[in-house]
Amino acid sequence: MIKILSGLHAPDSGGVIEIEGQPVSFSTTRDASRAGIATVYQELLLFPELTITENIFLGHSPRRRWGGIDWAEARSRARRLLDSLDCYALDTDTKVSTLSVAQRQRVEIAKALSHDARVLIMDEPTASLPQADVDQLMDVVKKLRAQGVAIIYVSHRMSEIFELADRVTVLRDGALIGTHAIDEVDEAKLVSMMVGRAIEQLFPKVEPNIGEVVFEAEGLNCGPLVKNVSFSLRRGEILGVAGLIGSGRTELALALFGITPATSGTIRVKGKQEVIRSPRSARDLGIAYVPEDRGLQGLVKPLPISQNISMASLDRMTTFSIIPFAEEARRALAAVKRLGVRSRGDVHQAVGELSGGNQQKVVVAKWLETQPEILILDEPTRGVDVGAKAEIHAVMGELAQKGLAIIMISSELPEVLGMSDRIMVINNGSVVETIDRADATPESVGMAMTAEQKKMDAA
Amino acid sequence: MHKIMITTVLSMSLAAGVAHAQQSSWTGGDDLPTNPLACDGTPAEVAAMPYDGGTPTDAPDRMGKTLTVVDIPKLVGIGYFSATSKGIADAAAEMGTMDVKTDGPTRANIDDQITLIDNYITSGVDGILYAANDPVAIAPVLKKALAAGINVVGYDANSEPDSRQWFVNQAQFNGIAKSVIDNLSDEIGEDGAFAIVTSTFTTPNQARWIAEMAAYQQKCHPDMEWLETVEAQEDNILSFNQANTLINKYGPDLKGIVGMTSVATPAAADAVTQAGLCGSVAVVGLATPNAMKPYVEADCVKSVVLWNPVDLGYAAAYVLRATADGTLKPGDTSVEAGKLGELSVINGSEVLLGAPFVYNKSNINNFDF
Amino acid sequence: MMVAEDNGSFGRRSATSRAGFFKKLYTEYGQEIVILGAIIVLLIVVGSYNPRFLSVRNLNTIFAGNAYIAVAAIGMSMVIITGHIDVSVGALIGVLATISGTIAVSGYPVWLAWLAPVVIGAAINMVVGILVAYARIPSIVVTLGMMSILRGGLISVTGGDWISGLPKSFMISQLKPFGVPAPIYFMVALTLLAAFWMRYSAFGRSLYAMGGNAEAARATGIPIERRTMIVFMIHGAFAGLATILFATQLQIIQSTVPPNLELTVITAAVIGGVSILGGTGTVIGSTFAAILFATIGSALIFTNVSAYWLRAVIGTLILVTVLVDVMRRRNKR
Amino acid sequence: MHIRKILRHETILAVLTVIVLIVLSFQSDRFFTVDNLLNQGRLMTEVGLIAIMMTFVIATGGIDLSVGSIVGLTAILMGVFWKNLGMPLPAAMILAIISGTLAGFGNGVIITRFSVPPLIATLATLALYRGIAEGISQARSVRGYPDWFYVLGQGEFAGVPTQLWILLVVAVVSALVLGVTRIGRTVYAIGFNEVAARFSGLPVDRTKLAIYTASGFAAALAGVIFVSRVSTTRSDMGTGLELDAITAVVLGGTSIYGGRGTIAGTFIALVLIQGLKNGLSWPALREKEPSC
Repeated sequence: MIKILSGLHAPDSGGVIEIEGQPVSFSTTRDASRAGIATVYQELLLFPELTITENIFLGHSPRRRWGGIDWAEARSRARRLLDSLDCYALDTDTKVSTLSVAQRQRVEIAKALSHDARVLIMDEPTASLPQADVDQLMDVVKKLRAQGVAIIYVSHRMSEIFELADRVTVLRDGALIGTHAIDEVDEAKLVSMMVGRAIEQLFPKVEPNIGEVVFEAEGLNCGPLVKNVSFSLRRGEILGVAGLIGSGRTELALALFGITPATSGTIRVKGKQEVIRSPRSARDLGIAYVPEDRGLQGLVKPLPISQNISMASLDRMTTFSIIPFAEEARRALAAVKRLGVRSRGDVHQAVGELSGGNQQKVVVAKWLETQPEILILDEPTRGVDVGAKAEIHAVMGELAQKGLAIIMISSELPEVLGMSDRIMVINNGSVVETIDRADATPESVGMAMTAEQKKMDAA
Repeated sequence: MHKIMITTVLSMSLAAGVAHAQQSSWTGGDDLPTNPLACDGTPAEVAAMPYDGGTPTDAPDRMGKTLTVVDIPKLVGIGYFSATSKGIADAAAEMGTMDVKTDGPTRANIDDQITLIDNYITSGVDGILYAANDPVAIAPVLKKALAAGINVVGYDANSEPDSRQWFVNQAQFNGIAKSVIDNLSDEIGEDGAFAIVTSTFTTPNQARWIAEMAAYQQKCHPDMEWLETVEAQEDNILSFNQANTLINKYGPDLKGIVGMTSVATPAAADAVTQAGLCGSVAVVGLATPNAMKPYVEADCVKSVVLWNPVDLGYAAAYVLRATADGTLKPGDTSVEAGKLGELSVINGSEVLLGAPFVYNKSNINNFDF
Repeated sequence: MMVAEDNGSFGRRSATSRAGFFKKLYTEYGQEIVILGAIIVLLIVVGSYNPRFLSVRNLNTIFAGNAYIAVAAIGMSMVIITGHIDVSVGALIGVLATISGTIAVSGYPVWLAWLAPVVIGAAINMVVGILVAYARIPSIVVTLGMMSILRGGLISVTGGDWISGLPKSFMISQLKPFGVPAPIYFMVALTLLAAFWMRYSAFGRSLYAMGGNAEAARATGIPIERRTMIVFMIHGAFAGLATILFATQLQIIQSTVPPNLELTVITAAVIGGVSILGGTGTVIGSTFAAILFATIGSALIFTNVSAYWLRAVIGTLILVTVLVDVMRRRNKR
Repeated sequence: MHIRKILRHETILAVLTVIVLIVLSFQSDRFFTVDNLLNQGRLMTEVGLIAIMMTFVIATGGIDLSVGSIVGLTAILMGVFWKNLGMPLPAAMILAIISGTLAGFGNGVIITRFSVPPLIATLATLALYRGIAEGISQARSVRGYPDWFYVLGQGEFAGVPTQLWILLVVAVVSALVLGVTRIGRTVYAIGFNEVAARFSGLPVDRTKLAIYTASGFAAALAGVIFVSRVSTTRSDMGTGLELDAITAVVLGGTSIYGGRGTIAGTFIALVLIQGLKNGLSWPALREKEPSC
């Protein structure tokens, strides 16, 4: 839908797009931007090796009289755009590869605005942002709205919708479900429109069944973002890890999983001291990791579901390295049924053709095949629709119930609060606080996440 | 940054180390025994040798019949082998009883050449003419051709004798060597210093000539100084650059450059011309006349040594015809080769084209290849 | 990777200071500086071993000797930056040289003999570009095929005859304005022009975008197909310009494909810092690399390193350059 | 079935190959003879061995340009070990093959340990290995091997050229390894998405290292067979072989971007190329043959 509006894909048949009463049709993104439509995509489409200015003005840079790019003018215009988005500190000559996700998104918006857009489409702009940045983004969006820019804001997050929207349109499986003025609907109604059925709640937290300690880390260090981290994890427990993006949450997971092994500190699994050097040694200790970036790290998209599911446990299935294909398909089928993966047909469909939520379930299935005892979930519901989100949460609860220890890293505060038994807050690579479920409130966790930061900002 | 410097310096010193280890005078010749001719040109006493070539198995009687022949030079697309092919075609047209096709690898590659010959054996030809990229490597496939009853004659570059019937020798290695060194010493004097530009050290003919040249120079012009030999592939700009570098390196000490191929010699001549050193640095070498005409006419190059490749091809075609007809048999001492007249048999199974030919300003315009 | 700089929401970066300027220069042009350093070190080391190495004449030989490779590597760099490759460039230069020479000796004006290789080079590579961009055949496959066609065609058409009797006015490479060989002017001017174009034109910048992230480039509205085709055409035109330098250096033209030329050109581009995966690099580096090769070749003769070891030394140097580059990139992170 | 999807290219190629072979056999009655076909098999062995291992390399999204140079290096080392160092020939053969394998291992180390892109790494070793071969050989060639050695390259076993047996065994084993084993699956996973393969705990570096080593081994084996076939050793052996092998692999349907490809495809492409090389040498000649 978004891709048609922005001209990335042409509509298959019919349909007229009108702008200010004029019917228009775009076959390219260039047509769309000429018509005043600009888009901020869900996956940020920036060029890491180019600078901020270059990214913003790629394709429509200000020119000098002889046709060359007027870098001075481009820089000052980029400066003004960034300033209008409250990014006073960002140097316009910085390479995008060195920016954080939030910063990149600001560049994306600046890029969209540089087209003098009258219609701005924002596709899940907060999917990858921590809460503090979401608030800032809300302010920016409101500011733009006040300037007379029409905004199509695509989001799964209810709070944002209610905070920003004047009208809301619900789409499901490519069909229009309905459009309402915002004051005609409430959250429950929207959710039921979105998933087609009422959902009791998004976070089906079941009573935990917590057992003995299975995992202990003491004084872990790895690079600048894992500093002297110690914690323990019990059987059946869900340990939420909260922290801003770039606070070292993922780095900790990567160290635990052996992608970038810890440089010092000790790890005990079931009381026995172990060294984790590689993902394989982590797996053999019963540790599984569902990574942050599903498309890049989690799945081999062109390969079928069955092969993706068997990927992490392949060597346990084979004899003399030979793959038992029937067994592989059978196990994949069982896993697909268990987790409710909806595919077009059988397990031989390529994973890339599935929706985000179903892809995520395949990644989870892959790791469950390794019979893990400790499951690390990094942003398990990023880019997943509400229905699948609830299902994934249900699966988490079920697994914990069965005695799995789960570490859940999430940027969504409601998710952390809703699912965790304990919440470990990480800030700038160190554990600042561990809060029990009973004591956790959005305020207490949010404070811990940003406490250090505010001190720095003040300085 | 300093790490880079250290690495670079290290590799440089490594290179310098190798350099010192390699200081000993080294010419680029092969390690086969040499046989320099007498300095005054007295023909060497040639002991008669018994025929050491091969014989085709159950060859049909081809007397007077039209022969289907394939000519497989080292590579196609260079002037030299275009000239030999022309000679072969001329002879075939003159005889009227030979269908010849030239087909060779596009680079001087032993494997490609072997594969080609193999294919032609299966496709069924009466005769094969070849110029070998490697004397040993080509032998098995030629033996296979003999076993299939095909007449096999080599020219320009030989193979092991028993893998072919006859080889047309354009000029003996020691003869070429003598001619080159004698011409060079005439131009640069008995105490002149010179350097060599060759294609690659693995090219057999060039390596052989260089070895013979070194031996002859030691024997007959001991005071001349052999500075060094550089490689320049079959690449004219690289040859030009290498020749330039030699000029720059030795400055006025360098009196002569010898080019070993039709690519290197004109490039060396151009380097001398563009350096404005015509007359003070002599260029002598092996090359086809067309490539050398501009330099010979400009008086920058006085002598170019080569046989006549058109004649070489022409003779090879006649030898093949005579072999197929049975008029050239083992033990014969000469063979009739059309307009070239009688050619003599040497070394058991080789037909000698004659003495090397020296092109100069007075005769170079009579040749077009 | 990126997180190191991030301290919460928006990073703070101090304005670029003077010390930062050199640091920035180094991060931006690290590879170019490494190669330039290698050239300078070689010149100093070998020059102290044999002062003639640094004579004006020898420096001219070094800098002019590989000028045609440097010019061809400019176009090759653009192709590689957009994420493609061309292995047919050696054969193309061979063909264009023959065409140019034939025109020159046939009595047409020399400017036509100079123009023809540029235009025909662009035209031939337009075909390659169309097959790569619109038919979506991998460039290595297309150019492997084109290489065979050009090689085969050249041999069957010319039969290997040399072209001689070229008019004196055709020999532009032999000119020496102010004592400096003309190819050096060409090399410097074309390199600067291309570097300038790639830095300051929207088209030039978009090449990096296409090589770095084609999908995103499409979303930005860059007409990828057309630009890919045009990049191949520009590359063909640069091959044509390289041909002019190549064909007018000597009084004769050898109508064959120079051996291994494509490999030398690709190596120059890659060593020059153009990432073979696309998206980064500058043409200044590839020109430096071409000069480095000439410097090494000359240095080997001057230091009496047996030519038998020449290729081993060049291979080692390439490997060292690449490894140093990899280390540098790693440290940067 | 996904198997069908993968095989589609191979099927088209196979049909094309059959058509070409039929057309060629009409061109000359000597084409479709057992002798000729076996002989063609002999000629394609070296490039075949290399292309089969190259299929693995390209399927991981890599490339190995140094194989031709490894052929030359192995040949030279075998000659030097035997002639100059006086080793028994079997020992020299084995040692030379080990050296060639080590050269491939070197490629693997540079690529995995130092994360140098394969194209650049093997471009460098292409020059380096050939350079070492030239440096060691000093342009001297080694000849005069004992007769038993030629069995490998010129002899027959059960009526079929010896080296063709080797090629067939290597092809079948490789097809199985790539098709039904964990190693093959890992290769495809790396080719499609190396990061995900690493995050799935697959032995990415180890597999790549093994593949480049195997590529070196195949080139080394090809080198020894080559020497046996042409009875001499030269440092310029195998020049340009890498392009022939890559052509066969790519024509055989292996994606140059990695992830897709089969040994069957490579093998059919090899047959097609060899058939064309062989067949196309004749028609022109036939035109000049007296008509009957």
